Amino acid sequence: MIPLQQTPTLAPDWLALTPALLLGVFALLLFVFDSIDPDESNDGLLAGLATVGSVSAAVVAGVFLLLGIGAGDGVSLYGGQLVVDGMALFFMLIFTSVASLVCLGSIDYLEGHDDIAGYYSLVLLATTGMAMMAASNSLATIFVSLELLSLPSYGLVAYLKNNKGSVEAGMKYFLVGALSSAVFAYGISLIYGVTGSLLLSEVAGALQGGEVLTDLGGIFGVGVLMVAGGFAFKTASVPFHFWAPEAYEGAPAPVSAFLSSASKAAGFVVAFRVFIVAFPIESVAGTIDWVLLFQVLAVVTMTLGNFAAATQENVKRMLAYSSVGHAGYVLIGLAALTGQGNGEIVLGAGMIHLLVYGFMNTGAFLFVALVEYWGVGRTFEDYNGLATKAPIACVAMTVFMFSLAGLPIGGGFLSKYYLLAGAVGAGVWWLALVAAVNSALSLFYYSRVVKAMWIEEPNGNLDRIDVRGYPTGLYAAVVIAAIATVVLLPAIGIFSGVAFEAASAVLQIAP
Amino acid sequence: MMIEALVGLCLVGALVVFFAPDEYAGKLAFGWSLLPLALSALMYLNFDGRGNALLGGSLAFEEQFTWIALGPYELTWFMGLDGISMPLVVLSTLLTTLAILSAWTPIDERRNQFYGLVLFLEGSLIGVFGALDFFVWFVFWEAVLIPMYFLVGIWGGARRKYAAIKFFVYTNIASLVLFIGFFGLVFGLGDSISSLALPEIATALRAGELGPLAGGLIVPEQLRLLAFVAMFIGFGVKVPIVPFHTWLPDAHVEAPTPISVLLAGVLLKMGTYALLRFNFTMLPETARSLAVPIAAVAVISVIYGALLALGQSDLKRIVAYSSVSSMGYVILGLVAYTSYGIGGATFQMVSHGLISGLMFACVGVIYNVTHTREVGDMAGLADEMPLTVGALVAGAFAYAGLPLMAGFAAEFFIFVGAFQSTVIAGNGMAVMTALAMFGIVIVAGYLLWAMQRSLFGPFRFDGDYEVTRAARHDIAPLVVLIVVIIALGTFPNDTFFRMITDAVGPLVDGATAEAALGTGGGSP
Amino acid sequence: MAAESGVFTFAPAIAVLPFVSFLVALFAGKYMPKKGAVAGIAATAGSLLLSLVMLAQVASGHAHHMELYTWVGGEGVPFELTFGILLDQLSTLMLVIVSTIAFLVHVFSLGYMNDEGETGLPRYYAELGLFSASMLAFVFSDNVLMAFMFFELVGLCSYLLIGFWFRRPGPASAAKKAFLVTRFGDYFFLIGVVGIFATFGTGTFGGPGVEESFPELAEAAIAGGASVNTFFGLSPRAWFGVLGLLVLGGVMGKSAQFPFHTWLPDAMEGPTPVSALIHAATMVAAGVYLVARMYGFYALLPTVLAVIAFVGGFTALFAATMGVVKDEIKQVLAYSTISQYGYIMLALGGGGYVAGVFHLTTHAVFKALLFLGAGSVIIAMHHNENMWDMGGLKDRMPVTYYAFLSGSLALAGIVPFSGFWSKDEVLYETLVHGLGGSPLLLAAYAMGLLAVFFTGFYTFRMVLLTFHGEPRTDLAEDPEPVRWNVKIPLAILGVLAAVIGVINLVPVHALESSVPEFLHDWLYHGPEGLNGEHYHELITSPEFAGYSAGAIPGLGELGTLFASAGLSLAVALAGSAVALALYRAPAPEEHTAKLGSLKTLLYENYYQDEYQVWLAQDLTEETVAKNAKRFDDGVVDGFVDRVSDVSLVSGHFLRRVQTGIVSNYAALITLGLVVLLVAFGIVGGWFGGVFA
Amino acid sequence: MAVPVQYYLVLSAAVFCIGLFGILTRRNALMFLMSVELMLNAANINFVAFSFQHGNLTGQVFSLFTMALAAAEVAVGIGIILVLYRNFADVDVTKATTLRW
Repeated sequence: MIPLQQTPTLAPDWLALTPALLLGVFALLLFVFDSIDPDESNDGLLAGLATVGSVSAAVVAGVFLLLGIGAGDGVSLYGGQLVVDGMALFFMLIFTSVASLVCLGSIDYLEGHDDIAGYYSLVLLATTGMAMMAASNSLATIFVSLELLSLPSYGLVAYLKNNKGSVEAGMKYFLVGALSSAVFAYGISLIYGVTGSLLLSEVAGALQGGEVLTDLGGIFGVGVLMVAGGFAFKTASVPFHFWAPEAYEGAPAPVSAFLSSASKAAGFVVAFRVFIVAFPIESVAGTIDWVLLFQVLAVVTMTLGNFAAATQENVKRMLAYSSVGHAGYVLIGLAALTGQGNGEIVLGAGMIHLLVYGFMNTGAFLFVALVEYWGVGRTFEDYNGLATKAPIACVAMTVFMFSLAGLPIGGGFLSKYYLLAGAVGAGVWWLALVAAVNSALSLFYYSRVVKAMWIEEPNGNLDRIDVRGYPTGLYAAVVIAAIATVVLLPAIGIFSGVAFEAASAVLQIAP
Repeated sequence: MMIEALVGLCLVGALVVFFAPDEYAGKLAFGWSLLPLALSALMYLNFDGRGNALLGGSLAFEEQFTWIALGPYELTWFMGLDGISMPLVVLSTLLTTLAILSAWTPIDERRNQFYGLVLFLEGSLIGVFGALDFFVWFVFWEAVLIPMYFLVGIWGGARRKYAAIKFFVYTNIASLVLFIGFFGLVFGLGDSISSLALPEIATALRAGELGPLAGGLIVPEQLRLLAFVAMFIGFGVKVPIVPFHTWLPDAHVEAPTPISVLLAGVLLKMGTYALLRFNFTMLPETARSLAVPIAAVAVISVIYGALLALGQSDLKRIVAYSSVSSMGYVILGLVAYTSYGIGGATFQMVSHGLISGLMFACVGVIYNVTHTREVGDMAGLADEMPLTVGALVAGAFAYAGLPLMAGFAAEFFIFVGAFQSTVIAGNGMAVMTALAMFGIVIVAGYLLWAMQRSLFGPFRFDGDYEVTRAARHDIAPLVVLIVVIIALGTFPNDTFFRMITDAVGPLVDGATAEAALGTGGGSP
Repeated sequence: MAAESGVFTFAPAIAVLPFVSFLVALFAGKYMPKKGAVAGIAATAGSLLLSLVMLAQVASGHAHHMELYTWVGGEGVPFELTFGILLDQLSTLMLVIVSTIAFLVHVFSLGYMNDEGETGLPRYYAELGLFSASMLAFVFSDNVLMAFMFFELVGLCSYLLIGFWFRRPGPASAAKKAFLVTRFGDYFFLIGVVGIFATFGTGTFGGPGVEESFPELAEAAIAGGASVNTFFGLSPRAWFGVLGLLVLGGVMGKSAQFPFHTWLPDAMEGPTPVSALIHAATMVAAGVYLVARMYGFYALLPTVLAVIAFVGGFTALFAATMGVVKDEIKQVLAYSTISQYGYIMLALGGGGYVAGVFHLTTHAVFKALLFLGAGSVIIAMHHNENMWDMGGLKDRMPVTYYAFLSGSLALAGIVPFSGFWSKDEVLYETLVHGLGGSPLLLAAYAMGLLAVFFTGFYTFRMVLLTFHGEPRTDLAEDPEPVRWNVKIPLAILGVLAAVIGVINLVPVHALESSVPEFLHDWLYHGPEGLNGEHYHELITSPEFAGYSAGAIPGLGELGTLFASAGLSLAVALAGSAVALALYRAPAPEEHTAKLGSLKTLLYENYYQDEYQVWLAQDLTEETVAKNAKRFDDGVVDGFVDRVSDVSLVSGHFLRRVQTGIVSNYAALITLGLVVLLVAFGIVGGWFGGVFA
Repeated sequence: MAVPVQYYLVLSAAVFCIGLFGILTRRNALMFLMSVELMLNAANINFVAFSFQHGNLTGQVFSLFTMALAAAEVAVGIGIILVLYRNFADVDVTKATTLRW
């Protein structure tokens, strides 16, 4: 997609934030509705409202993106606290589309639970937080919006109040999250101490020449590491990943989808922005070589995630670990910014992977939600012969699995191979090789699901499907996600162009 | 749009068949597969390509337009055929049709899914041979794995799950490795290329545009070597070359016969085809400098594979290992860099495809009846199923390189081409060739051995099935294959070899003129 | 040449006709009377006629060469590979021989197969037709590649026909053995062919209108007149020697020369007409024919010639000794066949081109005759081949007896039967060239001469045991009568065997020069570069083979000639006499016991099969292959499986990090952070100036 | 100025470490929560001190954000601890280990 020549401007700048604003407004609307009419008769309405909200936000974000609003340096708001550029809109699109799918899928999943409105408003608020994160251009706004994402997420994970797993997951997520945010805040304070500002651009400016680093290098380094820790928590990267398997497994499946896809992406967008804009590698390399840092994190993360996933018995937990593994892949986007090769390929590849991942991973978790809805069971054995009962959903799941594994049936193929190519281009062969080994291993465990569904014989636990029937909302969500995943293979060009534009803009590389 | 139409036909057919009612699926799939077959035949008759697709030849049925902008590089939808790929496309369509026919008897459950996947496989295969842009090619290359996984995993034999996952992961690793190797080259080329179109890359590489990678971290020489080795291993797994061959016997033995036919007939050729297109076309100097190890690998594959075949007692395993052996000849021919060598290698791809297909089909027909493939479990089948046995004997002798059959033609070309090659100083290639040629003795050995034990002698069958004659639609593919094999062996030039050598020419002329002139020799 | 090339345009039909009969028999055989025999007879008759026409054409001085079609060509390849027909004195002669015997064998088969009510006759006649086609095509091949191809095809037919009775284990195994042993020889042959093309860029034998043929190129290269690319830095002569020996591998395989002779006796498992056609007269002759065909090449290479001669002489003797003790009539004939081809090799190696071809011709006739005779006996004996169960058949089947006797006399080399003339010339040529200064040839000659004795012995032992004395079984008392279709071929061949010698009465010519040496003149007037005269020059020119004709001291050429003739005749008579003495009795008993341990050695054929079976089976298959399999499953494949096991196990351990206790997580997070801090602190050198 | 900024830094670091220690040693969810508060306050100390040193108000404003946020966090946290108690009849964070490996 080639952006228009002269970027169209919006009458008041703040309109550029429309997606985020829409989300917030709809969240509040939900509260209003709920307080006006607190009985559970109108679940559908609430769900619909939430879906409409997220979808509309998605549409707006997409339109802005394709119109090329904020192409280049982007629309800067509130003294540069927020900036709406290509990258921001691109990620808003990811968040909102994931949120839409989740809302759609949750309709059936939450049958018979109370306080539906709370659920959806939390989802929308979290999405708002993500949108703000995507646009944040200052450590302050980043911190606030990050917490705006975190706090609802805690609630969402623990949403099933009477389900031990859900509560335990919420507890762990919360505690680890609290710890991480404390670390994050402390790190910010140190960076502020060294540079005297929270605006990313000013931070970078203060680091120029690097005389501050000569005597305060240590403090700054510690700060950077702690900030990185905060992001590692959001992206579920080692060593801050420990919450992820539990939270994804224990949480309601749609929430797992939401967190593992959108929340992860949110963590990455700020990581990209902060490290590239605020800590330009050429000026901080001497003090803290964060490229090396992310290389280490990438290797450890993807290896741990994939190897641990390989031997799981529980599909949902397998997906949880694999999500950790994918965090490792995307970290290549930062780990390969060695200055050699062209950074916009790796960075853009990371963004594209997150986009595709948003659909395929969400779809996969929603399929798990579907199975949980049926109450068939959670282990691979329980999935045996599922294709005989639910072929369409199983085709979709097969698409998700193979696309996650990097086979050319969905966009995951291209994005993963973009990442590998980028790593090679940056001269980190070994990183690409590690990724390759992991990817092959992931093919093994993803295909276990496919094998169970298509190859194995049913073992008599499938008749429950007939009991509960085929839920429309979940099916719709799963199928849409599958179609999107497949379409993103040939149609990736629409977004890849934008992504590379945005990446190069962030990297200050003239496109 | 011919190639697109071909691929499209297959994929649409796949969908149609996939959702067709189970009982008609077989006939429908067969009927549908006749369309791509006819189309490819039409293309073959109207083939007007000249020269090598990657080296500035004029393509047949060319089609190119931008697909994706990958940062600095353009991914284009780029399809076209030259004398090397055209025969392989025909091979794919023909073998698929015959495989579908031979699947009627053995496949008795979930037929619509089976035939749908087969047609999907056909489409991907044609895509592999037709694509001339790296990413398009790679998409099809990987797409082939998906149907194979199901076809082996669902309809396979006892250890099908193990075989399927082994094939799946093994070849996937290979793909990743070759991808990394190839992109090392791409980034090494830097700005000298603007797209991932293979011709552009090949031209740039041969023009010596390759620069250092990652700011001098890896100098061009190392880069060439690394990339070559990575791609060689990556493709070698598919071929397969020793020691990366162990997925093959399992996959072959467990796969249902029609799939074995396609696996041996076409899928292995993907590896050698890619080797020819990438390693030996793009990095000729490196290939020459590595001629000794490569030729050694070829010889080892030939002899070791043949010995392994000799050691087996399962008919399918025998044929499977003999494929390893035959593919070794292809490698030998490729590294020779003479028109007879590379041309013969390409011709061998086609002929081995047909012959191994025939062999597997025959074994399959026998298996349908006896439900065993163990040589020891049967004897004297010739009396009970004369036609099948006749076809098997014909196939065996074709395998053993009987003149006027395709196998002999291909192998003789390879031998002549390799023998006169000068890529190894002091006529080393002549020695390698002589060694590899001993394969023709061993192959005759194990095939005749197996036939004598299982087909001849007094009739004996340990098994509680009634041995009956095979159905017509089981025999038909065998007959067709035999006819084609003899036609290719008797008129190699008029069928494929002329177009092959025409496409191979640019590869060798620049390479060793004097070898191509048949005067390449050691002594001054 | 355009004028009479009209006739030559029919030349391909010589091979095409039998091929058509092959197709007819294969697809329509079971609907036809005689199950396709008729088609075969008609086709071979046609071939015979055409061959005779071609012979006449060539006789009228028009050797002919024609390109059939280009197998591989075009600008894409450095050199073309073509199919063509070369009709010269040698090939037309051979064509006539082959088609004649093929025709007769087809007729004979009517009696041997049809009347015996065999099943699978269409297959039989199809394979017979295919064989005739391939053999004839091999004979008129104009280049070594085409020759190789049909060489292989006749091998296939031999495999199929030996295994015709595939239901019995014997034939199936024998067929496999025959193919494998010859294949082993063909392996070298193929390398030779490849080498010839790589060296000369052409494989044509020459002939009218052929601008360059490899024998000529080789000649020129050794003479220094042309440059071809030799390999491994060898001199042209040495490298050509290597090529010659490689091709010789195929020759020795097909012509059952030591050590590749082991397949032929087993091949007797096939139907007797097949043995007559393939394993006596024609296919086995293909090997030596090839040597004659490219004699212009071999004549350049004295060492190779010496090897040929020595192998031939040794094989002649070696096989003859084994024939002495055999009990089955066909076994005796098999070993005699091996032995006789040894003679032909001896002749060619000894520089006796004409002699070799001569013996090839006569042997084809009388050996075919003997096999057919044996076949007729076997019919009579209801497929009992043991001579000790026969006896006294003389009076009960006179036609067979007299025909067989004529053949036997020829085989034993008794004047004036054909075998005498040819064998005598063979020995004579070898002798004179040996005396010319080649002790190796003399040794070969000695062995050949000694073999004559054994030949005479086993021949008459066979005759006596089969036809003379008292019938030793009821079957022999009252044998099954044979019909015309058996007798006629026997009669024809019987006469031929007696008189065919006239085509080259060398000694007589020496006395009375008005008596012509037809064959000699015939072969000497071949086309440029393909005639005996040229070969003789090469043989004798010191630049090439460098043979020179010597004579027994004090006897002179003529004396030597007659001395040699007399000697061989005397030896043959001696051998025959011993046989008569031992087995003339009405009820002869086995004298083999007298041989003591030697007997077992001979019965076991010097344990030749044993070590070859050991090589093929015990060593290659049982040991090497099985161990390769073990290695592949255990090590190569095992490694792959280990890798996956290891990764899964390590996965199991990594899982355990996730203990489920959140405090541990906090601890691990802290630990990780601290580790990173310390590591990067050291890298970044923070601890230097933090609180400066 | 009276007190050099390094001292504040040391103080905050100490407070941070105390909080961290608490997290690592205490099993009671509430204590866990308080320790987190300590760590956040350590950050606040820094912000205020640095803002004083740099002479701009950014840090002080940020510290307000942090406090508000801490409060919100506690609110959510208490809620979660509540349901934790309901389900596991305990606020010991190490007791809930149904999800692991």
